[in-house]
Amino acid sequence: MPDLTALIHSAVLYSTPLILAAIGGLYSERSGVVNIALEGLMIIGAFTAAVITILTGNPWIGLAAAMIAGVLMAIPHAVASITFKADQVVSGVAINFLALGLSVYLVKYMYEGAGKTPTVPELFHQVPVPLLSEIPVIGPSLFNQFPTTYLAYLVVIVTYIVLYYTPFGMRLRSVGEHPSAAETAGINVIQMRYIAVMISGALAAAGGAGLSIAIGSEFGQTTVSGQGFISLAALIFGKWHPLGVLGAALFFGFSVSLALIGQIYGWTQVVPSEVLSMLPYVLTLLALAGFVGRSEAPAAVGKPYEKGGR
Amino acid sequence: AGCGSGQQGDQQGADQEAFSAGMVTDTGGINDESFNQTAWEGMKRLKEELGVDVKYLESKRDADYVPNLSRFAREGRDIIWGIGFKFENVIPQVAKQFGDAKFGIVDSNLGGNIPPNVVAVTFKEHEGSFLMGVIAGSMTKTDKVGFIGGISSPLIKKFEVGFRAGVKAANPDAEVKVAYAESFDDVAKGRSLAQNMYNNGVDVIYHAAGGVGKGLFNEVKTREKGKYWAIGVDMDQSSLAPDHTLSSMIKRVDVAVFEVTKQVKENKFQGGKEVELGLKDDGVGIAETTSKHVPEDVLKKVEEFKQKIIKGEIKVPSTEEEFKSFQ
Amino acid sequence: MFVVEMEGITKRFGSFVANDGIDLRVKGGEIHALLGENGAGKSTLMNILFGLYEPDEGNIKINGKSVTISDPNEAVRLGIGMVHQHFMLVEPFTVTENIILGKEPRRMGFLDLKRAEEEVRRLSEQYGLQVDPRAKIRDISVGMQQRVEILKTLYRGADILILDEPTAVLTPQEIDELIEIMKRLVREGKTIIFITHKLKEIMRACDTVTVIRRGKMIDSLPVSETDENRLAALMVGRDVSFTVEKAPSQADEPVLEVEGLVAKDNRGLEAVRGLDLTVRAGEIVGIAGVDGNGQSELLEAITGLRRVDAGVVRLSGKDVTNRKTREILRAGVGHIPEDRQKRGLVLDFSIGENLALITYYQSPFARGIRLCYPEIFAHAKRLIEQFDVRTPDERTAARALSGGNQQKAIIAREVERDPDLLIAAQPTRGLDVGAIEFIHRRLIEQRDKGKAVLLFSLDLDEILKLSDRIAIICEGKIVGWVDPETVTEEELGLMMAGGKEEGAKP
Amino acid sequence: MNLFVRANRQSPLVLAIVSVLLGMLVGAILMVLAGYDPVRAYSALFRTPFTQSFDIGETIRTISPLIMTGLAVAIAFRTGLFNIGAEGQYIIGQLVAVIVALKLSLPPVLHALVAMILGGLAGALWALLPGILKATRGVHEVISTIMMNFLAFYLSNFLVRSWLSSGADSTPMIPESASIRWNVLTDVFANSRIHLGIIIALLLALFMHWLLWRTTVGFEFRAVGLNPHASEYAGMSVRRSIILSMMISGSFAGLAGATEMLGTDEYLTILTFFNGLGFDGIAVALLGGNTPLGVILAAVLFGILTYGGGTMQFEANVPFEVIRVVFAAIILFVAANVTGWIVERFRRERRVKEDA
Ligand SMILES: Nc1ncnc2c1ncn2[C@@H]1O[C@H](COP(=O)(O)OP(=O)(O)OP(=O)(O)O)[C@@H](O)[C@H]1O
Ligand SMILES: Nc1ncnc2c1ncn2[C@@H]1O[C@H](COP(=O)(O)OP(=O)(O)OP(=O)(O)O)[C@@H](O)[C@H]1O
Ligand SMILES: [Mg+2]
Ligand SMILES: [Mg+2]
Repeated sequence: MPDLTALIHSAVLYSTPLILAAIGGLYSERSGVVNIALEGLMIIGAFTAAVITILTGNPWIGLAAAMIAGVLMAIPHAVASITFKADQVVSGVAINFLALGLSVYLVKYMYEGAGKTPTVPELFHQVPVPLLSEIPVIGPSLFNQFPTTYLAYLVVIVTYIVLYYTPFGMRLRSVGEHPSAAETAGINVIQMRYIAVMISGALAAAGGAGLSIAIGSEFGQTTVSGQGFISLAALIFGKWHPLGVLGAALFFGFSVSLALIGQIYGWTQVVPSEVLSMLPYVLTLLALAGFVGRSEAPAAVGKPYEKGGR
Repeated sequence: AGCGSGQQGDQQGADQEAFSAGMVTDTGGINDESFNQTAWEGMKRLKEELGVDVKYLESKRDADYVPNLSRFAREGRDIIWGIGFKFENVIPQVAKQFGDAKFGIVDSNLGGNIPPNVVAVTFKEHEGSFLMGVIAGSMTKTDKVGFIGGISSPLIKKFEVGFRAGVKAANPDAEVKVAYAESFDDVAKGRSLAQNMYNNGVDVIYHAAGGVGKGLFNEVKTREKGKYWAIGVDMDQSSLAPDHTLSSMIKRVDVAVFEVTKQVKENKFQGGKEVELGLKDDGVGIAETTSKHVPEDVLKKVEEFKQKIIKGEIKVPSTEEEFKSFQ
Repeated sequence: MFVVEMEGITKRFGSFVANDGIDLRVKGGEIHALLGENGAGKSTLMNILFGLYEPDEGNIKINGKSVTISDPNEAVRLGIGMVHQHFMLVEPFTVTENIILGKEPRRMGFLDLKRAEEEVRRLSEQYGLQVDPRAKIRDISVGMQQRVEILKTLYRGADILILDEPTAVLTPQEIDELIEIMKRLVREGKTIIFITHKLKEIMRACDTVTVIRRGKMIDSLPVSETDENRLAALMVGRDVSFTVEKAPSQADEPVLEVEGLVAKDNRGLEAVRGLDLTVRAGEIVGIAGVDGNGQSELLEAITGLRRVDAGVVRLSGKDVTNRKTREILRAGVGHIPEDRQKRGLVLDFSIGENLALITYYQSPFARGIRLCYPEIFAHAKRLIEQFDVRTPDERTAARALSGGNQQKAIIAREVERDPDLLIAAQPTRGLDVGAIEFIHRRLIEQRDKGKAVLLFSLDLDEILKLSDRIAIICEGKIVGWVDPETVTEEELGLMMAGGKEEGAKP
Repeated sequence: MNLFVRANRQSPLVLAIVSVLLGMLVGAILMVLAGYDPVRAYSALFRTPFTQSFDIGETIRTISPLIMTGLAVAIAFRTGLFNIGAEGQYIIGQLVAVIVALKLSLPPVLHALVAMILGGLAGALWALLPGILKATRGVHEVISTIMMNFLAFYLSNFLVRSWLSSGADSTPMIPESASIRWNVLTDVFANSRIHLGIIIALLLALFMHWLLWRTTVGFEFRAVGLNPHASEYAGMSVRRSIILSMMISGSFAGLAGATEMLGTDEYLTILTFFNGLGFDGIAVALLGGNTPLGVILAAVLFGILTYGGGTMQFEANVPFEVIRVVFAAIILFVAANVTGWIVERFRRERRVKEDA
């Protein structure tokens, strides 16, 4: 039998980037802006984190730079979909193209034609949280992690509080549900949406950074490889609620690590590894079809806001 | 502007006089810290030592192999390399189309049907891996060692089987945990696998997984020195974790590319044949840095096995079948 | 003393002039009616006053001072509050949350919901509004929602309240209550601008009335100096008759029979609970009831849009329970849905396509699966002519038509199919007298042709005027039948409320 | 300027062209910033796809799957569905095509035909599940198709390894009888890998036009896409439309995979990642305004940029990825109607001047 600590540990490891990106997506979509650009925002985060960490030798600076880059990359999405009222899905798809193209282009430019960065010399390390990490089983698995994971925990908690216990959160939700109502209540819908999309850029990029300077150690074309889309799935699966999103992301992380680690315990003798690899996706489909059913998106998500519109 | 240093000098294109060689990477790209990169080292040496006009093309998708090879062929390059077993299916196709051009492929023997204008270079990775197995088997304190593979294929299987045979030969009690990442570039997976293996009592891990292997080194670096070890592949990877790397299995793709191209230049092209390079030919071998952490007696044992293999006294298995009959 | 003076206000949308040099003067402490047909420009004018639109020309004075109102915040600062025609409430939020949105009481940066709830409760008591601060908007009645809207303005300290068509969705009792509330507000020193089409309400509640027609101000006069006929003429620009000519019904065989019908709403709660209903050929049956008592679910169950959990639906004797919508429509049902833009039309389709939305697959519009567009457009041309749908042509998108003309198109489509049973839900909601007249005539025409008509409406006038029999629906059951000739609005209202004190909770 | 402004107000084509030019300007700026020569790069990019018949052939080959995945995305869009799963349907199409090619022995022509049709059907089936989930359980098609993409990916790898080859990482070449390359084309285009896929792609575009605007089924698709409630009230079966539309969409993507397999690759390898044709299809559909003709034009543009981008890298040393940035910029400009906005600005300024 696999030991539970290891399994949970690796599940959390895998879900960290998903949690960050999906919570990022939550801000954006709660404000009414679809964010299919999570993939691109993660890419730009992973890229910036790797490059800046290589340059400065300090992963914290890398992480901060990634979050700034994420905000910058989110701005075109905001401008196109909020100010210019472009189709938000379309604009998101464009951002995905843009992020991948730009980052690989820059990598090639900076590293003499190479398709990926050199290995990042100074990575984040796993640090045990005093006391908490000594709790049996879950201690070492939840609290002996990368700083990005702790950031993810923090982000979930803060988001939950912000969303439901602060004026800002209430306004954010109102903007995503009924922007005209918010506008007549004196809330600047456009501004709220810009802020939300920018937050989503910063968080998704932080998730991406985790891939290149915490669990991974380089940036290349395939560093993010679809995790942004999985985050989006986690967001929908988690019903746009911070705790739901956390659960969904952990679920994905858990099934990915199950498939991977299963090999070490000889499961692949019985089940081919590809079949194990399919597990998370099959489980998700079953879950969606079976118990989760419809998830209600914020009412105004995907609709450009027209001032005075009906 | 900074672009591939090898490309700078030859922007004029291939003029008719100079001897020219082209190399097409697989989707791993030129700086894969693996065989594409090593092959390019060989090409650069050709340029420096023999003044060969060299150039590479990266492939974005598998569908790019044919146009990339054709492009070099139409340029009239004297030899065109397809680096990696992914070229297995396309090389014969293009070779047929451009009957006058010469091609080389690394890591595949094209199933034995090698066209007359193609040379196929393969390596006896299982022999080198056997020695890694000997080192791992001798160094383990827990009698548990690990192997991390990239995408499972007959090629990577050669590494695995050779390694297991080596472990068995050196330490029959040791158990080998095997896992495949099913990827050559997902560093995170490599790290997860390594972490779990180490947590399960494995203390030496060998990988044949390209970029995935970096995850192994990232993980081992964070662990207690002198207790947890990693073994690298393709080139000397000890720089990735100097205090934790026992050894690396070297695969001299650069030498192969260099030598074969040189032969073509000297009009000694041996088309239609497979060139298989093993321990005997120095096509595979042990990293020099091995002596840093591996004690004298183990090195001696390794050397003994190496000689036996070279002499043919030991036939290292390269498939599961052969492994079963390996004593 | 005027608290609001709007002078020469002009507002264009593209080349369309919605407000054309309008003057409006409102005295402090009065209820000032703003009257006009649909699309006359009333909402536009008020949106300008509330800072949602900027006027192209004209100026505004509040309490005698010239102001520019560039956004709603500015309006609120000037003491202006607005209750919009389309409610501006966030459905999943509570009453309190909706009220405080944008001006939240805080404690250390966090929401102070406790204080907010107390404040809401206090205001609600002060003006006799009786709302539950903790209820979710989606769980309360429309009338309650409206009070929440009023509370929102009061919470922000509004002295000038704009109520844009507040009565369109209310029961008679609720309207009475609203008028009471308005009067109370005025007593407390507020000023109210009240937009409506309903002349009766103006006569009952207002002090002054300003009439707008096609973007221009026509007249402004004290209510005491006018009457309903005069106002109607001012509004439409011609004389209108208020009564519908209607011969006694010649009711015949039952067309629709519903027995013991049970159906659930979207949340899985039983909304129709063992309902019986019969509609005969040649009669109009009106269903009266407070919004949310199972009307929508009933008509969806009849038309196959919602699962019937128990009971039977028969059409001309044939069992159609749980049949597909298409089958039921083909069996002779016409359906004018309650929300024309959401359910009645595909707004981005041409008017021609919309007129064939139900029959496109039948000859002559289709041969096999091949569509025949020339036939579709020819058919549309005929109907546009026949039903006087005002549209540039049959290829124009339905979106570009006015609300009334959109409704006419739907009616054309349904009536033209010559159904045995015509179901009409809120057929005239939000329309002006001209359009209403037209639609009413069509419904009676159907009846006189021997068709069965089932009318759902929240507008009791309409029910009383059109129906041959009235069924009162309450909590998913028909709780009684009345004769429109003898019943009074008050009796009807009481029955609709089902004996409850307030018809608020569903 | 006058002409430009006037033309612009009318034609979406002009809008698209201006957006394309603006997108390329962004690319040029990026090149200049990195010290590359944009003139040389673009001239390489646009010259090569046209000058040699080999390159023309390869360009057409690049274009044909883009048309198909573009149409796949577009037809789903028309029904209000976002088929982000073209990627997976493509994989399944190529998988089934290669299975038929390798495991059945049939006479020429017929073999290819069966392989292609079954590939298309497989794509349809792969889209069926998300369709059913959406129609019956309300599961958002974006998540379910993303999941299906990953499933297709692993399934393909599993079968290639365990059944279609003996543990190797690619299948053998398909037999001649299943190939859809056509000697005439191959000869005309100097041995390039152009194949009959382009004909299929164009036929699919015609089919889509016919289906959407000439049939009752298409009428339903469009109605459901624009207003599912009204469609349901009008007696249409929204579920049927969703499922059918997803299947047709999936079959287009599946055919893209099948034709690429039978014409371009002729063998299937272990996939290391998605090849992105499904995502490119999204971009193509958007740029093409979800109309068949628009999709063709957009695919031609993307195809030229993609294939020419390879040459550009070769001749001017500019990394290929700059082309992705150009794509992105074009999509953004089209979606945000930046051109229209600029034109509006011009007109307003002029009006102000004229007024003054
Ligand atoms: N945002 C807008 N864009 C274009 N036209 C508009 C807009 N808002 C209103 N209009 C048009 O201006 C006219 C006046 O509209 P308004 O809403 O003020 O009418 P109203 O008098 O309130 O009518 P109703 O009784 O139907 O509410 C209408 O013809 C309407 O279509
Ligand atoms: N989105 C739109 N696009 C184009 N034109 C529009 C649009 N909305 C409104 N209009 C124009 O504004 C006019 C009035 O629309 P509105 O819906 O306010 O009707 P209305 O004037 O209230 O008429 P009715 O009494 O029939 O409801 C329409 O005739 C139409 O030409
Ligand atoms: Mg109107
Ligand atoms: Mg109005």
